[in-house]
Amino acid sequence: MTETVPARGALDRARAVAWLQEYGVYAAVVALFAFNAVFTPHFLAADNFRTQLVQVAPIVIVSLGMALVIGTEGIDLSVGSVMALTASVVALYLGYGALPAIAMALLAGALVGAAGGALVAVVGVQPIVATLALLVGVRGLANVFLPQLREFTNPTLVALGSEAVAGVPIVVAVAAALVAAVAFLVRRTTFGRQLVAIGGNRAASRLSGLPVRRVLLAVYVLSGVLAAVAGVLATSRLQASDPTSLGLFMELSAITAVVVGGTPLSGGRVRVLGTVMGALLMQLLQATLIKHDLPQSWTQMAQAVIILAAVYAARERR
Amino acid sequence: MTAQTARPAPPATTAPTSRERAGRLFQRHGALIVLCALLAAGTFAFDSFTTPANLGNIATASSFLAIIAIGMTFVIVSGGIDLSVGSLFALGGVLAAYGSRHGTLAALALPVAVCGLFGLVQGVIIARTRMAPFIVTLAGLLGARGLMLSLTDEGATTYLVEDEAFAAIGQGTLAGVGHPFLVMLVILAAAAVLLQRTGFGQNVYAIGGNEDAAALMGVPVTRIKIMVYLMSGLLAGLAGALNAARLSSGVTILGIGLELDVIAAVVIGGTLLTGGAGGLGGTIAGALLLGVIQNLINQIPGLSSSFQQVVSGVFLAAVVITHRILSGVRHGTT
Amino acid sequence: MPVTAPVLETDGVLKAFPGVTALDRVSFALGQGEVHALVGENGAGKSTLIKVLTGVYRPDAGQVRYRGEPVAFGSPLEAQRAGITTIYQEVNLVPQMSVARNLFLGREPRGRLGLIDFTAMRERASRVLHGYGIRSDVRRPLGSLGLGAQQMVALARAIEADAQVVIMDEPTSSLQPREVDRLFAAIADLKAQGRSVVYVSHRLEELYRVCDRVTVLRDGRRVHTGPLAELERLRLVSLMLGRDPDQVRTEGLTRFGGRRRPHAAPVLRAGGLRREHVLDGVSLAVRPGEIVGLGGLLGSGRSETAKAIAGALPLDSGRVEVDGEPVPAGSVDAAIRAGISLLPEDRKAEGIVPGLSVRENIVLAALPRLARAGIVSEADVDRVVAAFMRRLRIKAAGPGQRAGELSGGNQQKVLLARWLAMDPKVLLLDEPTRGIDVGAKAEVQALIDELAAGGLAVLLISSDLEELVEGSERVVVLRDGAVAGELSGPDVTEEKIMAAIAGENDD
Amino acid sequence: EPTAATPGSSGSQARQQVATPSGPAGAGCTIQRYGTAAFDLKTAVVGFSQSEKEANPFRIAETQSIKDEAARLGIANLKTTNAQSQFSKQISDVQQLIAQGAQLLVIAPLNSDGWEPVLQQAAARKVPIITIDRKINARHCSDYLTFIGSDFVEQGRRAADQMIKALGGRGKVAILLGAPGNNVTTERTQGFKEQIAAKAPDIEITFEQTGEFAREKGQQVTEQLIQSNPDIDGIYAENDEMALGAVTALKGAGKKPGDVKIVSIDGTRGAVQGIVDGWLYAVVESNPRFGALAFETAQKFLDGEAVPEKVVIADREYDAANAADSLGQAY
Ligand SMILES: Nc1ncnc2c1ncn2[C@@H]1O[C@H](COP(=O)(O)OP(=O)(O)OP(=O)(O)O)[C@@H](O)[C@H]1O
Ligand SMILES: Nc1ncnc2c1ncn2[C@@H]1O[C@H](COP(=O)(O)OP(=O)(O)OP(=O)(O)O)[C@@H](O)[C@H]1O
Ligand SMILES: [Mg+2]
Ligand SMILES: [Mg+2]
Repeated sequence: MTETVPARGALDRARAVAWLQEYGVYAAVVALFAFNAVFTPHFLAADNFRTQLVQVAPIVIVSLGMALVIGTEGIDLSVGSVMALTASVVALYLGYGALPAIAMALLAGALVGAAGGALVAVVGVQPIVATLALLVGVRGLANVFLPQLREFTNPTLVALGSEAVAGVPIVVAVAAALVAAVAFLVRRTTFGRQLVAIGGNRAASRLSGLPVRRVLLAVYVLSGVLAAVAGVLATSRLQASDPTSLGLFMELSAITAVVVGGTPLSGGRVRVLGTVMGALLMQLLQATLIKHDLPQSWTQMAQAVIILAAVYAARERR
Repeated sequence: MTAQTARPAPPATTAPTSRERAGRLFQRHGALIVLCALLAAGTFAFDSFTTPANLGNIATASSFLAIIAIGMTFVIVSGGIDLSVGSLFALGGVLAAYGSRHGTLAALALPVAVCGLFGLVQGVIIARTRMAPFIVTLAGLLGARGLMLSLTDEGATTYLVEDEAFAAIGQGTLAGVGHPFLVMLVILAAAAVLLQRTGFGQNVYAIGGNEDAAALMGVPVTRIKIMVYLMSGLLAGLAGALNAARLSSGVTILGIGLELDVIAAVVIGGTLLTGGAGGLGGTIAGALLLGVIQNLINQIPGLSSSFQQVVSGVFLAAVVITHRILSGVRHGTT
Repeated sequence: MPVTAPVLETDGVLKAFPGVTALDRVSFALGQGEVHALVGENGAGKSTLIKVLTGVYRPDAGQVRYRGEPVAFGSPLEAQRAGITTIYQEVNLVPQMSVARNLFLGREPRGRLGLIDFTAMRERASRVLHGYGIRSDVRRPLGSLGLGAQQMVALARAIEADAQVVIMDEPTSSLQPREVDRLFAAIADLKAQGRSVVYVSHRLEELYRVCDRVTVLRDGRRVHTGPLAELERLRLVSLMLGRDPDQVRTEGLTRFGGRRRPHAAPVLRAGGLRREHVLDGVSLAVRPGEIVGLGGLLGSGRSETAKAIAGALPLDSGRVEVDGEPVPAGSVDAAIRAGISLLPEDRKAEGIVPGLSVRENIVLAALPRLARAGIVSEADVDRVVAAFMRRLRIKAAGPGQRAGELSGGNQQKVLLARWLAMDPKVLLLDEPTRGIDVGAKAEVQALIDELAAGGLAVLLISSDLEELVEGSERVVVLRDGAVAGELSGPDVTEEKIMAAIAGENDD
Repeated sequence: EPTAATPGSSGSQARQQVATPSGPAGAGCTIQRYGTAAFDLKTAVVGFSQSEKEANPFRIAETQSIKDEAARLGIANLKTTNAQSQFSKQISDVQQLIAQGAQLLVIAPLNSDGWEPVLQQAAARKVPIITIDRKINARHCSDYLTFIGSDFVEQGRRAADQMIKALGGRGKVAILLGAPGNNVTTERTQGFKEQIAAKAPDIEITFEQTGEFAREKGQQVTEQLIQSNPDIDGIYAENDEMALGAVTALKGAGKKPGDVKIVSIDGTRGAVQGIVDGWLYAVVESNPRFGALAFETAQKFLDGEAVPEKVVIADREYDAANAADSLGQAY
């Protein structure tokens, strides 16, 4: 292809745009961080960073699953309810010890994911509706299993939520590990590649012999399990199972994180680190507004603006 | 050559199989069918169900959801989605109550104007920047609720409707039917004509079906999209105002999660979230359906509040699955 | 013929995309009442030029003039209002909407109160479409028509909106000969009424049938403009390819080698493929090293047959065997494992994953083979991709370019690569050279030949009779989803195929 | 009525100008004035509309006490609904109860305003309405019979008194607000602030953020709080859940019991236990056991006695002195 001189201008603009699409979120995080460093008292403190990371960890984990689902041109509204369900399942099985309880919780998450996946992949219901039904039903189920908040003192579980290894809170460590795992899954594995292709062109993927149904099913199961992990961590941090309010509106936070992180809702693309950054950005924003004691209404309006700005920067040009 | 020129189109598409016809029927009238079935079941099971009072309540209560769902139908047919309606519903209510101090007109104009503007802005952003409607209106959801809270000092202030005439719009009845329901019917009629019998409606379907093609066919995509979101915001605000008139106060805790109910109503009504297909009749049936379900669940004695949720979840799933299975033939599973 | 004052012209138009200059200061003039051919290899810039003319893209530099006035259409709508309508390369209509609504979108007949009058709309629609040979119910969703039928609707739509300039980007790529005739009749009418036509096509004989003048683009540059009649065919080709005529002459136009008559047992056997209303007991067999053509009219079910064999279309009954082994029906995966590969007809919807890179697109099907324990070996991928991009001469900024940005022809090559990477036993090609320039077309044909020579069994669906005849040892002709006849050896001629299609030889 | 001064009813005062022309507020309400035809509770259809899911101690205890009392009195026909925290649903619920022929309505309102449609239908059938734990802003004795519950403003004041005691009248205090737009939040905040301003000007309220009445939110907000305001002396949580969340946060930050004085409202067992453990300083009770009082009042009304506009229930207070032995009574 010929590259003539007058084309330069266009190309440079294109590069700038590409850069913004790629690193806009990172820039925003840095900017907000800088702002706080200057204007927020006691911000530059190890404890503070720990707090922010610990609080963002569950959101990050849920967002990972959400990112995968969105990559397949789907969406999973059930994640918040899954967290609630795991909370009550943990409480129910804690009698057998922490590990069995956690195992059961993850299983529960997997099952809900499988249900959603089956609705989407096998029956062919649109993801948003399928998972909407789960959003409503599963939270109800969580409350049926455990009518009200229940505290626990199981040392293992409490430790999981409050201890740290080598200065890194376990919660954060787990999140980091999962980020790495998912990043690897998306970049290097057949599954990851197929997932993205299916999101990019379902029909073509089918005709190319990709196991569309299996991949979709697996993706929703993964999302369910990740939500369950988040649910367990949040529960262990709270030192109580609270199926009523745990994970309320989590689906929205997760979707926000994913999209702000530069993953298009139209599917065909998954940005893992971007998603993490997206979650971090929203967390920092929340923290900033709380630390400066601004009212709820401000928080929401500010979030609205940030979301728009971030997505605008990262949007697909044509 | 005439031999083939006269060749009729392959039967595949002209003579639909009985299964296809069933599918098409369910696609169009599924919600209505289920609705009738439930009404019958309700009448049969509970004697306190098919009383004029009870049905009247359901109708009136569902009107607000229905009005919003009408706007949402336009949005979804155009291939978009509007998550901001719940917040706009609440905002509209507050503004109406506030405006009612300055008379009926203000009470109606203020919410419609502000929420309309809100929808307009969202529409402009979506249409001009091609950002995903889901995310833009998600921001709208937050923004509108934030605005509503800041107007009511974090929800502490509840403005009361001062204007009798305005309150009457929401509370009065005509021949035993609540005004809101009548208003809804009027809006429905107008919207149906707009969607089915005007160029605007055709364009909405075209954009939802294939946006790029529509653009190349000369459809003013940007303008149509903006108008669609404008309508949605406008109707959400109007519904909020009506509701405020009915409650004669601008309640600040309304509309949380309402957008999901509205979407459910539209989808149950047979409109595909993928856009380009669907209609208003189903939407209304869907809205009423949700009302009836809630009412029936209440009729069942001794059903714990948590179980009620499970039931509604299962029910929603059941409806969409039947839908999908029966109408699957049409937008092929293959 | 003398050229009157240009109706529509571009002056030094420049359009660059990331990595490629699609139009490099192109000047182009369309005369009043002329039919102007626009030709060039895939990626030459034809579609881009058209999109600049009709306001889809804004030129980075240069000027567009309409009736002598500088114009900058902001959108196709504005262009249409000004009297320029376009038929774009890929069918661009709304599949979910009815045929009639598609035909009249934007200019629906109005009744009382300015509301749309659907009865009138249907009547006019079926009247108009009859003229273009579409007999099917105009209330049916457009998507239920075959590609060709859809293309005819698009044509009708553009021509009926009585415009000054009608631009056609490869309008015949999915048309049957009979429909092509209708199209040319329509073009003649336009010309008679003094309207102008820009005509893009890779089918040279068509150009010579309808066009007055020709403009040749190569790599985004204009290399020639002039009367077509005076330009001998080989010269035109050499202009497009940028090679000298003798070279082209020696190499010939279609690249199919001489006939082979392999006698090995058929590798592919399909028997009694049946699906309500679409396929009615199609049976065929292909030997290794054999190219079997599949002929038929629009909607005769050729694509369906191919899809059925590839497991992409659920069947009511019928069996498919490879090397005598039955292939589990209705499973693409099983078919692929059995060694069957299908190059789908609709490149845009069923082939390319536009968002992914050329690289990812090529290895999409082969991924499992290029992975160990589910982990992809990038090295192997790179190797395969590099190999095929070289072998098929895929024109792209690099393996990393988004496949959606490639020109039609290059996308087709990418898809071919995807399937060759699976080294299949049976290759089903549905319109493999549709929308591909002479150069690429010859390459693809040569490739098919080479593959067959290499012992691959090929089933070739093509609306280009010349291609069918030159390419295939045997031709199976379908009519209304059933086999209407089979021709082999000397019987494989355009006339006999037409006869079989027309059903003139069955009594 | 004290609550008339709340921001919540800045409108409702205006409303009284249009709505209540005359009639002393406190005057009792008799069945004659209400115009209800007497009936027998045991055989009557009684409707109970709960506002939130029975998923927290307060709601569970509340619904339970209503059901138990009804059972004890042999009220055969008690119909209950739950609005799942959706106000529109609660309106529909109550309307449905009326349609089902409820002769007495016991309502735990999700919100104090916006009851017009219900009130109209109830009034038309002269169905007496008893609202519990939250009041309805409406006309006594024509719209509703009586309100039984706590005075949230008063609760706020008493919490303030405890905080003043805890801090010796000076220090920095943070407020964990309830869910925004909720009367309870509004009134508990207002009472607390009023009292602090009046009694202890040296106490500075440096921080107020919503914890949405939920433990997790309470924890998260507190974690942010102790980061940015390490010098905080006291935390006023508008319900126990948030207080307990705050405790978890303080533990996590390595604080010792009593480092930060926490005062909260509700009196759930967990909170009282918190006092025993030394993490909470005091808890003002908000008693959910309305059953007995509600039906008692209803019976009085049916027997022709005058029923006052509001029956404010006596809420107790838990602190270090009584926590241990009253643990049993906490719900
Ligand atoms: N939207 C786009 N983004 C980036 N590159 C593009 C885009 N559209 C076209 N191109 C590139 O510009 C060049 C010209 O493309 P164009 O579609 O005009 O070729 P063409 O002559 O129409 O080819 P064909 O005959 O295959 O249709 C090609 O190299 C193509 O890859
Ligand atoms: N002219 C038409 N009228 C109505 N339906 C048609 C027409 N052409 C195609 N179809 C639909 O498409 C189906 C098969 O078309 P298809 O395109 O597969 O046939 P084909 O032989 O592959 O023709 P081509 O591949 O050239 O489009 C038919 O069963 C029919 O449903
Ligand atoms: Mg082209
Ligand atoms: Mg075909």
